[in-house]
Amino acid sequence: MIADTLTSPVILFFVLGFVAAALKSDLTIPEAFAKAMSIYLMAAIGLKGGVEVSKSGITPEIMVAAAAGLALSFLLPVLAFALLRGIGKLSKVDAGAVAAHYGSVSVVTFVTAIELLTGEGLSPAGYMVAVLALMETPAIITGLMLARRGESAEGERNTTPWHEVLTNASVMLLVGSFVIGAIAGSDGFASVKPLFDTGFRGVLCLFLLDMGLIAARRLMQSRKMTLRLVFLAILLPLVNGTIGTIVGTVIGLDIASAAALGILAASASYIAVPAAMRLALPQADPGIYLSMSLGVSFPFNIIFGISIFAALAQALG
Amino acid sequence: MIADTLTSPVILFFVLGFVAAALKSDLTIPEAFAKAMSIYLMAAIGLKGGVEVSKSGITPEIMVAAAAGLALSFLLPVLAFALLRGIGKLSKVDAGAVAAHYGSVSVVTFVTAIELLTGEGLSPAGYMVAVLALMETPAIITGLMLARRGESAEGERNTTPWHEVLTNASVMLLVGSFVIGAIAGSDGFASVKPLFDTGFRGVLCLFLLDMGLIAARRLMQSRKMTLRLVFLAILLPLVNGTIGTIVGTVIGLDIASAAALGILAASASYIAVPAAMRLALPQADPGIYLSMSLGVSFPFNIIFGISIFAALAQALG
Amino acid sequence: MIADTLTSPVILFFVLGFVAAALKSDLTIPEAFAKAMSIYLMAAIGLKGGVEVSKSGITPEIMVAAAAGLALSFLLPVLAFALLRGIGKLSKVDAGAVAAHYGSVSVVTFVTAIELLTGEGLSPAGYMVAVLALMETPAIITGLMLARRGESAEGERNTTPWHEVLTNASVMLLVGSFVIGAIAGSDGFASVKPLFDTGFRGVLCLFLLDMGLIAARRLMQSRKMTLRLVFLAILLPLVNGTIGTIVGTVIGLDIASAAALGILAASASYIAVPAAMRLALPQADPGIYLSMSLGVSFPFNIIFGISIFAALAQALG
Amino acid sequence: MVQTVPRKRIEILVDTPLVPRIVGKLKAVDISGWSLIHVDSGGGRAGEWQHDDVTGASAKTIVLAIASDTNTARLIDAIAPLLDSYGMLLTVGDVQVVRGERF
Amino acid sequence: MVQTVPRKRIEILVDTPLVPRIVGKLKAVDISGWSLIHVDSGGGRAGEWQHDDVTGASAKTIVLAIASDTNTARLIDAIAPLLDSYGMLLTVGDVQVVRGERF
Amino acid sequence: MVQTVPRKRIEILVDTPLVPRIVGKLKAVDISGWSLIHVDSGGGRAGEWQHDDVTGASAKTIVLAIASDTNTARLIDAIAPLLDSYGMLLTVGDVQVVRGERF
Ligand SMILES: Nc1ncnc2c1ncn2[C@@H]1O[C@H](COP(=O)(O)O)[C@@H](O)[C@H]1O
Ligand SMILES: Nc1ncnc2c1ncn2[C@@H]1O[C@H](COP(=O)(O)O)[C@@H](O)[C@H]1O
Ligand SMILES: Nc1ncnc2c1ncn2[C@@H]1O[C@H](COP(=O)(O)O)[C@@H](O)[C@H]1O
Ligand code: NA
Ligand code: NA
Ligand code: NA
Repeated sequence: MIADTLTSPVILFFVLGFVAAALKSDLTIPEAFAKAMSIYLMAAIGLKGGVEVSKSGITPEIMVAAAAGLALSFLLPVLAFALLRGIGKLSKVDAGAVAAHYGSVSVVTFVTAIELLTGEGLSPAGYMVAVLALMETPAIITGLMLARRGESAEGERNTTPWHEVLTNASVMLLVGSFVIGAIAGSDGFASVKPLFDTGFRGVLCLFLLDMGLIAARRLMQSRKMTLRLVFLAILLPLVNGTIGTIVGTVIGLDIASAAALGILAASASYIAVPAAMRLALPQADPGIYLSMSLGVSFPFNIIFGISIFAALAQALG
Repeated sequence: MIADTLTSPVILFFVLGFVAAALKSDLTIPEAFAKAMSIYLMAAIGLKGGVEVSKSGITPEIMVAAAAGLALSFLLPVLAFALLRGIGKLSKVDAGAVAAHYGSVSVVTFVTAIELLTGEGLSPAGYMVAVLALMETPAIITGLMLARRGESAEGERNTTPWHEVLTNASVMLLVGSFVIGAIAGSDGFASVKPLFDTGFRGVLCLFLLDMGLIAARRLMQSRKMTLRLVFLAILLPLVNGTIGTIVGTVIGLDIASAAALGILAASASYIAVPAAMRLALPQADPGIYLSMSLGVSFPFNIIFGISIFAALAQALG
Repeated sequence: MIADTLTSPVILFFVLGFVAAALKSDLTIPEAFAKAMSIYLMAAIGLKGGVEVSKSGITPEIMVAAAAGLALSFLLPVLAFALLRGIGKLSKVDAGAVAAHYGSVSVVTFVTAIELLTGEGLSPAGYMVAVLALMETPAIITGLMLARRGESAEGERNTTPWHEVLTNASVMLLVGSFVIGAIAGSDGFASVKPLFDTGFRGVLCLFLLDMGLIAARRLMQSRKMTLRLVFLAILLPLVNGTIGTIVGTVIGLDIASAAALGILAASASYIAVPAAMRLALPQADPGIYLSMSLGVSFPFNIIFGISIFAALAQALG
Repeated sequence: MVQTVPRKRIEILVDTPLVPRIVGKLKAVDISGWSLIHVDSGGGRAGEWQHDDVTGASAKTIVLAIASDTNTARLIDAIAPLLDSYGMLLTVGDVQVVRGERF
Repeated sequence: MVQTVPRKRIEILVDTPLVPRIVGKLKAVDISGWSLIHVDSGGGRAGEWQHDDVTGASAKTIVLAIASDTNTARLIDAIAPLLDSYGMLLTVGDVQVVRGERF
Repeated sequence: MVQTVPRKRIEILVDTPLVPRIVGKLKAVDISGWSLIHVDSGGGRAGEWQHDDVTGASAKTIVLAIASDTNTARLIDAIAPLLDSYGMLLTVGDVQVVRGERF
């Protein structure tokens, strides 16, 4: 699959962005356009997932996958925290913040995986979109608990921003369009399919062009990355993704969905979690968690991770 | 029809936006993206209307519909003004400003109505786009006259911003693309149809998502809405829409076009008229007219009004 | 062809924009939307060109066309410089800056030409996209040399911004998506074709609407345009375009590609070159070069130039 | 050291639709230039607003102008009557301008 | 000439996600209004940032508020403890405000 | 009350393509940080411009920097020779900075 991946326009546009930024080109994607594309992508996968679930109904399999996703998001940060403290030499606060990112998920990594897997004839189940939405937030709670363990409540105590976390934009949009897809069903979806289905892969190309630019700029502008942290930003996706793929296989998901769960586990948040950390742990250094998740793990997952966990799921399944 | 309406993705996305804003989610649509979508929607309906008229030519029916639209836009503010003074207890200036909004029209309400009506097999005539454009401005003149009646010209007299009103963006764009559609005809339109026709409904979904967010935020942030004003913001669409539908039926429009005229009459401007009022009546309170038209009447028309006037047109027709 | 051109939606939208700005309408296209469209257009033509070349392979014909494009871009500024000094009465610095614009190319003029020519059954070869990319920068070097000839290096010497010029956004994007198209080939392109092919012409309409607005505003707000300069801004495209078309015919290009080379030669840059001039020749007056290329030559080429060089290529071919 | 001259830095926060009127006033009192600064959102006694709420009518912009004392005084006199109905906010600060003779 | 009053012009450069917290502090000390100015990018000891890098978490915004001396002093006291962990930059300048009684 | 220190608030309005050059000058004189403020449009003797006119070459940006008196003087000396050809506008005002020792 890796050969197919590397000649897919989706991935090639990501590489183009990365190279352009590395050459210090002035190519940039306007912020509003990038946000528009990400809103489009989330609405589209939400709708498609909902439409599929409207056909199957809510099955026990869905409940099990949801529970597995929640459990992974809650627990993966614990292992990550240990590695970040031990190998990464990070402070408790920074390690907790980073761990939260790796327990949570990246929507774009998931969307890219769906496209690439589907291109290989491996379509993950529609309900995986719901699992994606469920996995966004639990890791934040675990990460904050780890960061604050043993901390005495002195000064202005920063409380967990429950409200911001639970109503964050991507959760609202994913869950909302999932529900809309489920209500509208195939018939209702038909009328909006030309926009949300036909154009999807092309938009993903342009969005990954931007992500390539951003990932490379983040890497180059960062002053906080040590070799240890780069190593961890590759190790953590490998470890988490392997755990996720195994869990997916064990609970009986089909091969494609098990691979998707692996990729969700491997992926690291770079929108919802950083925003929450800025509010709840302002003393944690954004230079560390953003550089790791956006600058290293995101490119790694897009280019290698997806193929790796697809292969693993096939080997196990 | 109301049941179909409420399970249409178009309306469900509006509801999603409304709910997200009510929950104080940080979901927002970038301004540039929203403007891009509204430019797209106006160009698309203008083109489609023009192409249809290129087939039929300019018929007496079109002239009658245009005259009816002009008359409604000129006269509806008079009734609205009386109600706003009497029931709403508004000052003359505020009542005039609000009346202008209700005499004018909302492009998005019209576009949504076209989509929903067409989904029910009720396609309004293509020339209704021209009627829409004609109805945008006359109400501004009436509203300003009502607001200024008996006012002595003291201090810096704010003159009617004729130029701004006549060349406002949506009039230019609607009329311009209508003319382009009429010149290009079906053949010329064919080459741009994939963009302007196929994607239309999907874009409308995302645009209404934004409108839901905006309407709810407007309602929540407003400090000017009294119960009386909320009541009027529902009464005025009902009254104006009923008048519009009756007029449409009486002058002999087909059922779908009569319903569309009703919806135009019921809808209230929230772009062109507020901008004109800010210039011509700066002392009128934007908190009132924007909250009424955008916060209450817009959602009411989208969710209920369209179905109501469709039913009325069918009952009368 | 000129009659077809003038009733094509693509051109009519340009005219609409021009008229709206001339009437001082407040119609504007958000900057982010315009940039998004230009990124889309460049990615789309790059991809399509690359896919075509992936079929033909790199032929001697391509090498010859590339060499001709490079030579034109290097040499056309010399003639332009003479005319700008002689007829235009410009200072050496201003004449050099303007000459660089006319030696370089305008991507949008090229894209519009491709659409209009293809509509007439005259499809230029796919590799012309590569020629376009090659022609962007050499003119900058010639222009700077002309502007600085005999200049003593006093004060803060402004060096040629090599890096900015070679990695400028449009070169990166055109070359990058050309390469992606060549790697992905027809099969890889199929999956992204709905976005990059089907919607192309419609997007071009909206983009030219914006270009019409911008060209007219530039003309109206400029305080630097003399009649001589307006005259030159029409003469230079005619001269350069004629040279380009003849060269294309002489080196054996098919009629459509010879016309395309003529249009490339006729077109003037208004993005890459102005940015480079601002850096390398800050004392040159942007009011002159932008008003000439964007305010006069661009509209002239879109409305007349394309048809003229198509007719010339047919007459010669 | 390079010579600087004292000038006024005028900031006018105003409804975006009214900006052309303010620019007209600036020109009328011979202030030679202005720049419009993008304001994303804000709040005050009349509630909150965001730039991105489709209806441009509630957006606000900052008109920034550097001017001499005399022109500043003339501008204030010209604009003051409009302050209430237009809901403007007008502040004037002191700055040093390099090569500022042209303002 | 029109009457002006002296006020403080407070500028707080802060991470965009933290803006609601700062606005909360402004309200808490009775400052009646604020405006958010759009910052495109910047750089400092922690490296550079751009507004357009998908993750809103690294964007910054300027909170602008005009306030009386008293309220300004109260705000500074309220915000100072946060300055380090929030990575803020707080400046206060003097301005004259026309019809400024309401601030 | 919290301690404040006096600093200079430098505002440089400059063509967007030239911003990297200005930032280079800031770094050269040891000014530790800067922020770029978004300017939508403007007008002056050379006519008017809008940010949204495809050719980035006519857009302008404000470079904002807080600096000590010494660094400010060095910056002015470094930038002054460019003012004319670059069409820049450079203003310097006084502000109080909270926890400003690092500037
Ligand atoms: N003290 C202030 N400082 C900065 N901006 C203000 C201030 N007061 C009001 N504003 C701005 O002016 C707008 C209108 O204020 P108001 O008329 O009080 O609602 C607000 O939404 C803010 O954008
Ligand atoms: N007095 C001023 N105050 C604020 N901005 C100015 C002033 N003069 C010029 N500008 C800005 O600088 C740009 C170029 O000015 P000019 O060189 O006079 O055309 C204008 O378009 C404005 O954006
Ligand atoms: N001296 C300064 N003047 C203006 N903005 C600054 C200054 N120092 C820092 N900033 C802004 O604050 C951000 C964070 O600064 P720092 O914590 O030094 O990395 C920078 O990216 C700039 O946007
Ligand atoms: Na994860
Ligand atoms: Na109406
Ligand atoms: Na050329």
